[in-house]
Amino acid sequence: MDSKQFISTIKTHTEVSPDYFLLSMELPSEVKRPKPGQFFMIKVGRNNDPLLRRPLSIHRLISADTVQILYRVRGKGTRVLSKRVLGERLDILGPLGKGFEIPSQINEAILVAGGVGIAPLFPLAEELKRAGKSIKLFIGGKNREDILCEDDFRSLGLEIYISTEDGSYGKGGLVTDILEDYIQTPDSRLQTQMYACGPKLMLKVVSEIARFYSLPCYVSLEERMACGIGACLGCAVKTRVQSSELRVKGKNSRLRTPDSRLYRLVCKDGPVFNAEEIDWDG
Amino acid sequence: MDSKQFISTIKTHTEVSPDYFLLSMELPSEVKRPKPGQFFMIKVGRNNDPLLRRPLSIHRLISADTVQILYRVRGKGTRVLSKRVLGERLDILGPLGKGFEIPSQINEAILVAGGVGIAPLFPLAEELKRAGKSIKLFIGGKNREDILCEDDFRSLGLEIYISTEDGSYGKGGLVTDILEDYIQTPDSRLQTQMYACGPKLMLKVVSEIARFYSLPCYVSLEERMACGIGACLGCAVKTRVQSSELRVKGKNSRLRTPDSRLYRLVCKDGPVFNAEEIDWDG
Amino acid sequence: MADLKVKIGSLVLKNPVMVASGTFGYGEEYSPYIDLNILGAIITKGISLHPIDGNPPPRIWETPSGMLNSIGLQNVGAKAFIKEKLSYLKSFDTKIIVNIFGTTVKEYAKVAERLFATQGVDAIELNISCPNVKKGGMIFGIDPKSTKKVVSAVRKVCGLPLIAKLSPNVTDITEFARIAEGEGADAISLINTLLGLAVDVETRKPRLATITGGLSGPAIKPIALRMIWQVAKAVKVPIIGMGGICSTEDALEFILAGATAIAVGTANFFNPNTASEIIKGINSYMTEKGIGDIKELIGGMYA
Amino acid sequence: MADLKVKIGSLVLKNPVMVASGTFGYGEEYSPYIDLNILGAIITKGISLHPIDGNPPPRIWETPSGMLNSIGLQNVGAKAFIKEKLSYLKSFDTKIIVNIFGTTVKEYAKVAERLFATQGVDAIELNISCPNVKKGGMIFGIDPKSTKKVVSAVRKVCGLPLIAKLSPNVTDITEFARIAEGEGADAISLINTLLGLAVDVETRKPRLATITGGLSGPAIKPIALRMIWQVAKAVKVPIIGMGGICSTEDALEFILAGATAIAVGTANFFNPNTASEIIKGINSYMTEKGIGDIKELIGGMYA
Ligand SMILES: Cc1cc2nc3c(=O)[nH]c(=O)nc-3n(C[C@H](O)[C@H](O)[C@H](O)COP(=O)(O)OP(=O)(O)OC[C@H]3O[C@@H](n4cnc5c(N)ncnc54)[C@H](O)[C@@H]3O)c2cc1C
Ligand SMILES: Cc1cc2nc3c(=O)[nH]c(=O)nc-3n(C[C@H](O)[C@H](O)[C@H](O)COP(=O)(O)OP(=O)(O)OC[C@H]3O[C@@H](n4cnc5c(N)ncnc54)[C@H](O)[C@@H]3O)c2cc1C
Ligand SMILES: Cc1cc2nc3c(=O)[nH]c(=O)nc-3n(C[C@H](O)[C@H](O)[C@H](O)COP(=O)(O)O)c2cc1C
Ligand SMILES: Cc1cc2nc3c(=O)[nH]c(=O)nc-3n(C[C@H](O)[C@H](O)[C@H](O)COP(=O)(O)O)c2cc1C
Ligand code: FES
Ligand code: FES
Repeated sequence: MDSKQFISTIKTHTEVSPDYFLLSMELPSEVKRPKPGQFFMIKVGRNNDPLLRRPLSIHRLISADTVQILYRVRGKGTRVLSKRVLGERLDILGPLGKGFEIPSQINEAILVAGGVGIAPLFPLAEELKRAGKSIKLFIGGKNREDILCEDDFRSLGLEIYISTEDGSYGKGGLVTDILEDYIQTPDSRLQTQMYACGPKLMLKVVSEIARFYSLPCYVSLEERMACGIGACLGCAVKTRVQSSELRVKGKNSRLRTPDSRLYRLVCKDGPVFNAEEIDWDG
Repeated sequence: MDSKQFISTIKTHTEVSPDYFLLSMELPSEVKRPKPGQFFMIKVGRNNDPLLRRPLSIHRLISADTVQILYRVRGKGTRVLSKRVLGERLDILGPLGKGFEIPSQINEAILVAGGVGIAPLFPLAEELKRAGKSIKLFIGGKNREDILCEDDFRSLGLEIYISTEDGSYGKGGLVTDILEDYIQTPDSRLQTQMYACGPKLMLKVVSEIARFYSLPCYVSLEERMACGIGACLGCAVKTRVQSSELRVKGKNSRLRTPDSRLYRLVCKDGPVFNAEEIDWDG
Repeated sequence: MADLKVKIGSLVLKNPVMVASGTFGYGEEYSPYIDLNILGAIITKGISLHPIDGNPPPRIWETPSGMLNSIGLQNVGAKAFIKEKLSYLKSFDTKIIVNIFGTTVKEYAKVAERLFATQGVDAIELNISCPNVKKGGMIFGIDPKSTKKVVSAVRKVCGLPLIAKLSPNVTDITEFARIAEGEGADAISLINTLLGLAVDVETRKPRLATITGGLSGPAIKPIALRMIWQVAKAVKVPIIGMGGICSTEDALEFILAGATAIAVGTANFFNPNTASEIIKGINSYMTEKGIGDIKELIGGMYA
Repeated sequence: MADLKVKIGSLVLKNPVMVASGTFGYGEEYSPYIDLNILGAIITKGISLHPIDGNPPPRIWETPSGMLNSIGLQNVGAKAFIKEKLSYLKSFDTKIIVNIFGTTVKEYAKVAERLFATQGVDAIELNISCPNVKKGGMIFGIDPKSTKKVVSAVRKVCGLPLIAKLSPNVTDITEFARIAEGEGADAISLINTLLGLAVDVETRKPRLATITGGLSGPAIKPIALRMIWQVAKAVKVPIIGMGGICSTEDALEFILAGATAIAVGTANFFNPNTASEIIKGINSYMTEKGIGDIKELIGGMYA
C-alpha cells in the first residue's frame, strides 16, 4: 500500500457553479502522486459530526505539489467541507483505490460523465492524451449548471458532446441517448475503450450499451464508505460474474472459496470496475 | 421575558492572552440592551457536536449595536467558538438571567474576579461608576497571563489590587488573601457591597470573608446549562436558607410549598445570587 | 395546505408535532421564542402528587451529539401545577398532555385521578421510564409485571386518553408495548432516555452527582427509530415517537417508521424553533410529494 | 515510563489498548497508517467456520456522532484466515485475539476448537452479540440460556483465554456477564453495537438493505460506560471496554469505570492513529499524575 495519512493545506476553494466547489490543496512530497480514478478520504470537519471521512476523487494534479478536488454539495459532509477556508488544514488518507487502466491496444476512448462524475475523468483524459489516444467525451446533467469543466476538456482538444435533461444546454435528453447515437455510427466501434462515471442508474445504462455493442467499459462506482481501505467491509458491491459462477458450483454459498466472492469492495477492488463484473440490480 | 433568539455577525475576534478571546458582535436593535451580569446562550458550532449552546456573559457594550464577550478556551465548545471568524454568524439566545443589582444606599463596591470571572465585572464597574460609587477591584489568576482588562478598568479610574498564584504579577498568592488584607482595614467596611465572579472555590472563600465581616455580597455562579431559560432544570444550585428553613418545618421535603425550593436555577434565578443564599457544599 | 391532523385515542391534534416532557418546561419558558399556538400538543414536565426537589447538581453533561441528565423529576407538584402552570397553558390553542409520575402504583393512580378531575388536561402521559429516580420511574418500565400493574391502575381511575411512555433500556420493547396496549393504554410514547455514564478523568468523579443519567439527543435517534419500527409492528395503538428529533427529516423518519405523532425533546434546548420548523417542513414535504394526508406517511417505510 | 501491562486471563498485554473486532480488518489494512507492534492486542474481524458473503449493500449509514453497519459478518472463513491472515499477523509484536462466531452452538465450538489447535492465536473473543445476522450472533447474547450454552460449549473445547463479547441490547447486562463468568469466561468484552434504524425520507427506504443495523461510535459511549460500570461491580473477571472510544480521555473514562483494557473501534475508520495516540496519552496522564501502574486506575472512579 502506498497510501498515507497526511495533512494538507487548502490553497484555493471556489464555488464554480451553484453547489459545485473546486478545491486546490497541497500534496506533500512524501505522498504518492495519485493516478486517475483514485480517491482521497477527507476528514471534512473537526469534530464528531460528521463523523466519517468522505471519499472524493482526484480531479487534477495542477502542479507537482498541488492537487484539485471537484465536488458537489450533497449532504452534511460536503456542506461542512464547503465552509472550510483558505489556509485551513485537512486530514487526508490516500491516494486510495485502483484507478483507470489504459489498455495499450486501444486507439479510441469514450468518456461518459454524469454531473460531478466528470471529476475523475479529467486526469484520465490527460493521460489518454499523453498516450496518443483519440478521445470523445459525453457529458450529461440536469441543466446547464451541471455541465462542468467544458473549457478544460476543450483545451485538451478532445471532441465533446453535451446533453442536459431540461435542454438548457447541448442536446436535450439523457447523456446515454447521445452516447448511443454516436456509438451506432459503425466505424466508431473499433479498438474502443469506454469509461464512465456518474449516478448508478446512468452507469447501468452505459454498461448495457457497452455490452450491446460489445465494447469494453470501465465504470467508477460510488458506495457509502467508512474506512476507505478495505477494513470495514462497508462498501460492498455485488458482482455478476462471480455470482453466476457460484450458482453453478453449488447452492450453499458458504462452501465457496474466498476468491469467488459475491461482493467486492469499492474502496479496495475499485472504485473502477469492469462494467461486466457488476450485478447492476444487486 | 425580554429575551430573544437572534443572529449576530462577528465583528472582531482576537486572542487577547493565551487561550483568552475577545469577541465583538452585532447586537440587533430588536434585542434588549443587556444588564451587567446577564448572559447569552451561544450556539458555537454548526452541527450536533457540540450540541448545546454555551453560556457566556456580557462583557462590554462598546456601542449601541455592538456587544463584547470575553471568554477562555476551556473545552470543546469554547475551542470551536474560538475558530469562528469575522463575518460569520452566530445563533444566540438572550439576554438571559438576573444581573447585578446596585443597592442605592452603598457608597463603596468591592469587586473580586478570578481569571475569566473578570468578564461580567467590567459593565458592572461602568454602572457603579455612573452611579458615583467608589470601586475597588481585586483580580486574581494563576499567572500574569490570567490577569485581563487591567487597562480598561484603570481607564475607569478605580483602585486595582492584583495577585497571581505564581507571583509573576501583582502580589504572590490568592486573590482572597489580598481581599482579606484590605477588608481588615476598619474604615473600609461601611456601606460596602461586594461582588464576586470566578471559580466556585474562590466564591466560597469570598462568601466566608463577606459573612465574617458582615458585608453583603453578590456572587455570579456557573453551572452546566442545557436551555439557559429555566426549562430543563439542569442548572440547579443548592440554597442554604431554604434548606435550613425546611429542616425545621418537617423532614419530609415532599410536603413543602413550591416556594421553599431546595434548589434554585442559575439561569433563571441567577446567575447572580446573594452569597448568603448558597449552600457552598451542596 | 396538507392535512396534518392525527388522532391519539380520542384526542385530535391539529398536527403531529409535540414537545417532549421535561424539555419544554411548563410552556411559558419557551413562549418568547416560539408561538405555542402552532404546536400539536405540549407535553409538560413530569408531575407528581407532591413537589419534588430533584437531584443534586451537577445534573447535566454533554456527550457526543447527546446529553446526559439527572434532573430527578424536580417538579412543583400536582396542586401548584394545576393552579399556576395549567391555567397559563390553557390560554393557548394547543392540546395539553400532562406527564405524570409516582413512586408507587397508588401515587400514580392518585395523580392521574386528580388530573382527570381537572379542566384543561387533554391527555395523560404515564412516565414509567425515568432513569433518574431511585424509586418509581424506570423500575416500572423495565419489569413487565410492574408495567402491567401501573397502566392498569391508572386506566381504572382516569378517563382521559392515556399514553404509556416506555423505557428503551429493555431487551424487547414490544413486550412492554403489548402489555400497555393490553391494559388499555390509548397510545405508546417512546423513547425515554437511555441510561448512561460519563466520567471526569481529572477529578475521577462521575460527571453527574447521581453517577448515571439519561442519554437523549441526536445520538440516540437510530435506537429510537428502531424501537418505533418494532413497536409499530407489534401494536395497533398509535405511537408518539421521540428521541433526537432535530429536523423535518428526522420527524419524517419517525413517521415513516410508524409514529403517528412525534415530540421534539433535547432539540428545544439548542433550537427553540425546532417544532415550528418541523411543522412547516412536513407541510412542504407533503406538498412537494403531492401527499394530501399525513396518514399516508405513517408507517410508510418500504421494508 | 509508566507500567501499562495488564492481564486478560493468563494473557499478558504490554498495554491495555486494543483494536476492536471488525474495525481493523485483519490488521494488514492498517499497517500503512499505524505501527501494529505498539498495540496491546489486535482483535480480528469475526471468523466463522466457512466463508460468509455478508449482507447486501448499502451496509453503512452515518448517524449523529455514530454509524450504523450491517456488514453481516462477511469473512474469509477459518481456513483462509489461518493460512493467509494469521500468518501475516504473527509477524508483529502484539497479541492476536480472534473474534469468532457461528450459527449454532456446535459451529461456535468447532471454530473455537480449530483455532485452539492453531499456533499464533493468543485468545478467543466469542461474539454472541452481532445484531446483523439472522441466525446466531445476538440471538445468543440476549437470551440467558443460549449465552450459557454457547460459553460453556466453547469453554470445553478451547484452552485459550476466552472472552465473551456481550450485547448491550438487554435490560440487565450484569445477568449476562455473570453467566459468562460462571461458565468459565476469562474476561468480558462490551459493548457490541446497539440495534438501530435510519430511513431515507426521499426514497422511503431504510438506509441499510437489512433494515436495521448496529450503532457504533461516540454516540454510544455513555451507554457503554454505564454498562462497564455495572458489570465491573457484578463480576471479578477483567473487562475489555469499547464503544465510541476516540481519545485518551475516552479510554481513561472506560478504565476508571472498571475496564482492564479497552478497544478502539469505529474511531479507526476516521483516525487510524487513535490507538497510538491513546497509548501515548495514557502514558503522559500517568506521568503527570504520578501514577506508576495502570492497575491503580482500573475501576478508580470515585462513586
Ligand atoms: C470513490 C468515490 C469517489 C467520489 N468522488 C467524488 C467527487 O470527486 N466529487 C463528488 O462530488 N463526489 C464524489 N463522491 C461522492 C461523495 O463521496 C459523496 O457525495 C459524499 O460522501 C456525500 O457526503 P455528504 O455528507 O455530503 O452527504 P450525506 O449527507 O452523507 O448524503 C446526502 C444524500 O446523498 C445520498 N448519497 C450520498 N453519498 C452517496 C453514496 N456514496 N451512495 C449513495 N447515495 C449517496 C444519500 O441518499 C443522502 O441522502 C465519490 C464517492 C466515492 C465512493
Ligand atoms: C452564566 C454563565 C456565564 C458565563 N460567562 C462566561 C464568560 O463570560 N467567559 C467565559 O470564559 N466563561 C463563561 N462561563 C463559563 C463557560 O460557559 C464555560 O467555560 C463553557 O461553557 C465551557 O464549555 P466548553 O465546551 O468549552 O467546555 P467543556 O468541554 O464542556 O468542559 C471542559 C471542562 O471544563 C469544566 N467546566 C466547563 N464548564 C463548567 C461549568 N460551567 N461548571 C463546572 N465545570 C465546568 C469541566 O470540568 C470540563 O471538563 C459562564 C458560565 C455561566 C453559567
Ligand atoms: C432534561 C430532560 C428532562 C426530562 N424530563 C422528563 C420527564 O419529566 N418525564 C418524561 O417522561 N421524560 C422526560 N425526559 C425525556 C424526554 O421527554 C424524551 O423522552 C427524551 O429526552 C428523548 O427525546 P430527545 O432525545 O428528543 O430529547 C426528559 C429529558 C431531558 C433531556
Ligand atoms: C463495521 C463494523 C464491523 C464490526 N464487526 C464486528 C465483528 O465482526 N465481531 C464483533 O464482535 N464485533 C464487531 N463490531 C463491533 C465492534 O467491535 C465494537 O464492539 C463496536 O463497534 C463498539 O465500539 P466502537 O463504538 O468503538 O466502534 C463491528 C463494528 C463495526 C462498526
Ligand atoms: S470503505 Fe471500508 S471496506 Fe471499503
Ligand atoms: S439551564 Fe435549563 S433550567 Fe437552567
